[in-house]
Amino acid sequence: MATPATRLGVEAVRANPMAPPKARYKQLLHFASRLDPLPAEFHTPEHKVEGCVSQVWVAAQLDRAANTLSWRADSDSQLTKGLAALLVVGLSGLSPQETVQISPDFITSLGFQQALTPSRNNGFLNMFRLMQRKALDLCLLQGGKAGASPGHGPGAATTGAAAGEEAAGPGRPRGGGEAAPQPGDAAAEPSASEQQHMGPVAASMRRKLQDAFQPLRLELVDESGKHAHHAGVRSMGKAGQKGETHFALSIVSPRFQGLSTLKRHRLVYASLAEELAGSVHALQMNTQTPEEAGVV
Amino acid sequence: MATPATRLGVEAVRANPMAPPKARYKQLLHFASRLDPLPAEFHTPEHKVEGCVSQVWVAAQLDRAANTLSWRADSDSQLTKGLAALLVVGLSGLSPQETVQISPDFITSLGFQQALTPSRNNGFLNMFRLMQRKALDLCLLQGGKAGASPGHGPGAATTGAAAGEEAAGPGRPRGGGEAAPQPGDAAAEPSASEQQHMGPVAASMRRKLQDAFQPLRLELVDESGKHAHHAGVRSMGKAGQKGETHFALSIVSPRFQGLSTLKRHRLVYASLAEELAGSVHALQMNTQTPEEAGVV
Amino acid sequence: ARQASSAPPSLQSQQASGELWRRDFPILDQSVHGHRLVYLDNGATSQKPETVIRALDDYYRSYNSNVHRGVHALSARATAAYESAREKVAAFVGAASSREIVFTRNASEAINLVAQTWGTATLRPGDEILLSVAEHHSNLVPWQMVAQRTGAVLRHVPLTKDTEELDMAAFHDLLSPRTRLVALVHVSNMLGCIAPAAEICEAAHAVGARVLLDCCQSVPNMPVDVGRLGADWIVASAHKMYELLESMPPWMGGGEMIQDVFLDRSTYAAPPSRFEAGTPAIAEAIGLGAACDYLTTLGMHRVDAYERELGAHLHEQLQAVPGVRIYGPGPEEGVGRAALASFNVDGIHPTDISTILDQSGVAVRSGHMCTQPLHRELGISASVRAAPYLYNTKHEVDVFVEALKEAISFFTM
Amino acid sequence: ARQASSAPPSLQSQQASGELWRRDFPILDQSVHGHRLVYLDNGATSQKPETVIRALDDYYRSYNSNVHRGVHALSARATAAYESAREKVAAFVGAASSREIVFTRNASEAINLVAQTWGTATLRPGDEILLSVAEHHSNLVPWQMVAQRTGAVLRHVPLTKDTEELDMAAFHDLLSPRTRLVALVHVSNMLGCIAPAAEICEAAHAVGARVLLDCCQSVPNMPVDVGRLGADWIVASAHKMYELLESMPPWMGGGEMIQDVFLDRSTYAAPPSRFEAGTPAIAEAIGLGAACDYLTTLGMHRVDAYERELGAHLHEQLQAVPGVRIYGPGPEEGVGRAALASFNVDGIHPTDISTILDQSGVAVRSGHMCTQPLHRELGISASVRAAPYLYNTKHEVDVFVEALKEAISFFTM
Repeated sequence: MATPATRLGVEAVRANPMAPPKARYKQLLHFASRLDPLPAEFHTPEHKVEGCVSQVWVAAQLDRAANTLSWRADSDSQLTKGLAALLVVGLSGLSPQETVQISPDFITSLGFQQALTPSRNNGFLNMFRLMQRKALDLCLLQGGKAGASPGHGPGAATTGAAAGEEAAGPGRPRGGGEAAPQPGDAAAEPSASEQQHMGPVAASMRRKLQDAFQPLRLELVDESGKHAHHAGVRSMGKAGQKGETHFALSIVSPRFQGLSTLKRHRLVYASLAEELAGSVHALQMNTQTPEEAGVV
Repeated sequence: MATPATRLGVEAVRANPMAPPKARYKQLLHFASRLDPLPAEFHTPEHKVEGCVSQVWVAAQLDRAANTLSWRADSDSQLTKGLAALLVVGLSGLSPQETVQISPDFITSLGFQQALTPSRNNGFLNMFRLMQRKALDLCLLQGGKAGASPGHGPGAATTGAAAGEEAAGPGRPRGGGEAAPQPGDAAAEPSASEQQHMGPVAASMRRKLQDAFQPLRLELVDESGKHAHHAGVRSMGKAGQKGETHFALSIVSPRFQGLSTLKRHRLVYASLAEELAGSVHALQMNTQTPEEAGVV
Repeated sequence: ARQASSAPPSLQSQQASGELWRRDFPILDQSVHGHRLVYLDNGATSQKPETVIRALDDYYRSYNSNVHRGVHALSARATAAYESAREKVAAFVGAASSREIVFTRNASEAINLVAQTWGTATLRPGDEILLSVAEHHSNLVPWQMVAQRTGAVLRHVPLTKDTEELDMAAFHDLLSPRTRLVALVHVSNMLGCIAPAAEICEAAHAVGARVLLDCCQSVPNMPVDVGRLGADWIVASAHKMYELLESMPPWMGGGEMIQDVFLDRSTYAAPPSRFEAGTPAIAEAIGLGAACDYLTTLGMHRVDAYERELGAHLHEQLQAVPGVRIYGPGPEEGVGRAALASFNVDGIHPTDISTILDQSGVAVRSGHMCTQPLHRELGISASVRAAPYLYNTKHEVDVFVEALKEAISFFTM
Repeated sequence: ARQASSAPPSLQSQQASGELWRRDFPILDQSVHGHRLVYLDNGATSQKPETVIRALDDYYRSYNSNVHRGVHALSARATAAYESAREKVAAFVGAASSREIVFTRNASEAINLVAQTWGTATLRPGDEILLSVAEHHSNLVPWQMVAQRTGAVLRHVPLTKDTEELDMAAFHDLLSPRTRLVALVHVSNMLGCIAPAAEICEAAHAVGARVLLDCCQSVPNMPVDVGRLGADWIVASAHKMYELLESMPPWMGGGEMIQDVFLDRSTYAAPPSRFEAGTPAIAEAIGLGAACDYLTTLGMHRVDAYERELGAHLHEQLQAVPGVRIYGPGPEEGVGRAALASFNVDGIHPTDISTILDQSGVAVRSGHMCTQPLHRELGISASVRAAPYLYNTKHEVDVFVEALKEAISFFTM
């Protein structure tokens, strides 16, 4: 697989790190001008990159036959649009699986960061993160029987992909100005059961779930104590003396919207793949959307 | 009348401003050693000076025949006791009326301030303020028929004054360790009627009432509008175009404890003497102790 | 330009003022991206003169110590300097007493303090809080929180369609006996418009409402006299009125704000200590005192006159650039405007403008300037703001305008 | 004295450390009342090394600007320095991420933040908060306020009668499933005793309680690792753990803490921004970062070892003075003690002692050190505290003890 850095080689070479910043900005304008337009229907919260100094939208289309993603993006800032163009060029043509495995470090290899202020760099990173999250969604859905296609996005036919599936997070509210619930809208109060001290495995799981689902409520209870009679488990290498083996998870996230329970569980399993391959051998799950949990 | 500065002349001369601070401290120890003892019964909240780095108590006794006050004081700090001794020597022998008229500026004339830290200086000033407040109480009670004497203080007989009346605020709880309610214990919420904009006279009245009574609640409503038909009043010099002539006052203060309504009103009138001599020609009053108002 | 009220220097000497004054600001003497720095982001943070920097340095080198509580020499010196700063600030804003001055961390905290003490204790369901669409987030969010908690209702004064100032006719319409608080920005950090403070305070007090004025953009730029404004609280990094403070319950617990602490209860000290929990920002207070000294020496009337001159020049030059749209009233409209100018250029994102201006050494602000609702009101998502201060010159304004023209051609060429 | 765990220098070289280190602190090179300053009031405020003073000065002279929001060069530099300070602080206390660090105005504000957000949202009537009689007012008053509001109940761990440390037997007795929070001082600012943090956290978590540790006197003096302590929040000028921060509602409104603001409602940013309303203390954060650098270069294990050596010397010399009573455990008792020593002298008021010590150039603290309940517990109204820091020397301790003897004869002669 060609790394994004290689793919972006052409651009990166042109983006000579010795060039004065103003010349780099001129390049960004050039990239922006070559970017395929993203129709206005895609200027919706589900495609919007948070935490940018300007407005940025990104959308993916999956070519099922080739298992490759093609990206489009837009911004009301020309310079930001140039940055988005770099990512679009660099990431289009990769499979969802390849996309999620790229380390954000590659952004530094583009050599643009020195010319950017902290806020623009941050926006650049946020664009990349949203693209990865969209790829992850597709990735996980592919993992199982994808079931009924959740329907084509408004622009699905326009890019000519064989079997286009608009990949901006299955089942999220489409179009319109309706704002998706933002993380931080409601803050979950830790429940009594969750107040227990966490072991390192639980802490790691919590962090990953937090990052992947930006949940409005997240309760993760280590129930290994209840299963302490599994003597074999206790001595099992990684689980170690902490014996973090059994967990109960209750999570509320807008990312579950429109997904079946099976798909939701698959998303959770995927995000905790490392722990489930390691010490954790039982995870009881309760997954809800904010509406189902009555928190919006 | 001999000014306190003159009275303290002997001490002030000895407190040579050119002497190094340590020599001044030695003088304070000397003053402290000459101070008449204040019996432990007087070590109560009513005699205690607030805002000192150490504990200080002051008590007054009134010689009715001569109309002079004699003071006693004590402190658990020797240096503070020396400062208290300066005030005791300086203020004993003055009438209550003379005492209340002394400006705090005289403290600077004692030449001790350079040797003192801000906190000690502040404590010094607070001692003086408490002494003036005690003198004011006596002063105001003298002004009217003092009625039944509120009883002799525990140490009244010991100093040999002709008709000793312990002057630490009439009717305040005596002895014991019972703490008097502190200003700031409860904070009064400004009422709707009091929320109106205040004129300069009202502001000045408020400030004086605040200082004199440290009230837990203070509502001062300018009702001059209701009396606007008093055309004569409106044009009366001092009242000016603001026409601040009629006020309604509701005040809750621990300083009213044990006082008849008449005495309370006299205290208020005394503190607002200037305004009542000027533009204000009607003051309706409601005076309560915290217990009566149900706020403790 | 409006003349200063007391012995205004001639325009010539005013023009010289900026050149003279800027020498007191060491930070200005630097290059950015190969160009001499033109700092026009004073609405966000202004620079510190040499005397203020030295006051801070001197504090840490000579008498750094905790205040109020110590009895040793260093502590005495720090306490005296800290409290003398309070006196200086009181004199600077014309407060009746230094006890009216509370040092908070920033203006946001000051407004939160009023909202969470006076607001929570006073407001009842149905009571109205009158704000405007031009408020800084710091003067919106605290009231949203307190409204949610108490059931009070928020009302917002709109802008006039033509001059984009506070619509005073609408203000008077919205004001009613239900209004318990009017909280408005004195000088808008985006529009530059100046609110008629006296008219607002008089009308509000007539219906029994309290007035809080957000003076962050006025206190450093023009003479502000708390007594003449007539507001109940003013907020400008840290200033509020005293009378009301007495009746406000404490907010944060700890440190200097207590009188007596028992294991289960405490009694509280009188203001301003009641509202200054913990070790305060001593060096910063002392620096603020030095800043007041500096401005007082220059004379706020001279500063105001010079800034108006500079602001008029900025407005005039900026308006002449094709495609530029400046928000807020013109310098000759209504009460006039502060020296700052927020604007947009047709078809170019404000952040792109500020990025390219930075390449020419010109520092301006772009974004929503913490006034998202105002930007929504104006139908835009962001803008550019050039905010000169006393140390900027007409020449720098010209440099900025030239750089702006270059930036525009950079994007449109 | 306990040895540092990693490559401890010999006692000789440790002794030299103070002499060497003190050269980095310009303020120490001065005379007070004709005597060379001996600054022993470090429990209140410690002095700043040259590098920290220069970092502040450099900030104001070179890149003073508002953080996060600007796109120009100065703002970028200020933002980078501000956030890098957060990184440095995170590394210094062993936090898992810089997002766990919230900069507050002071430790009082930090505890108030936890009390008024987590406390108000979580505590129910009958829930118990476990404090100790040795807490600083800042760790008492906020909980009193929140208990009053929520109906939670305060409990207090007493001291052992003999060694005057936290009575751990009583701690375990008081802990119950009703306990929702344990908030204790890590190193007492008056007794110098060190709380067994790991034991406390383990026991508290076992009953489902959260733990807040007041580390104001430990973080600057000994290696503190948040992960190893196991507390949910630590407070030390400004440090807390991140996970919980996510679930805490916002506190003060305004500035950087928002995500989107509408006229009637707002959404809030993620921590730490959520809790940093308004323009932060940028220079101070940068200075704190420089301080972390400085201490890291010295090595906290060396600092700790040197301070223990110094503290033992202080305790020994002080104990030998007739009529002196030192509070708290001895250096060899229990977990040991911090370098500070609070004491009283028979028949002389602590403030009188400190006043006369000041005349000899020795700066100590006297009063109740914001621990009135603890003083009541010990049956005293005030005490004197000598708190040496890394730049003090054994010689200075001797100067102090000599000056104390002179002060005693001043009053008793």
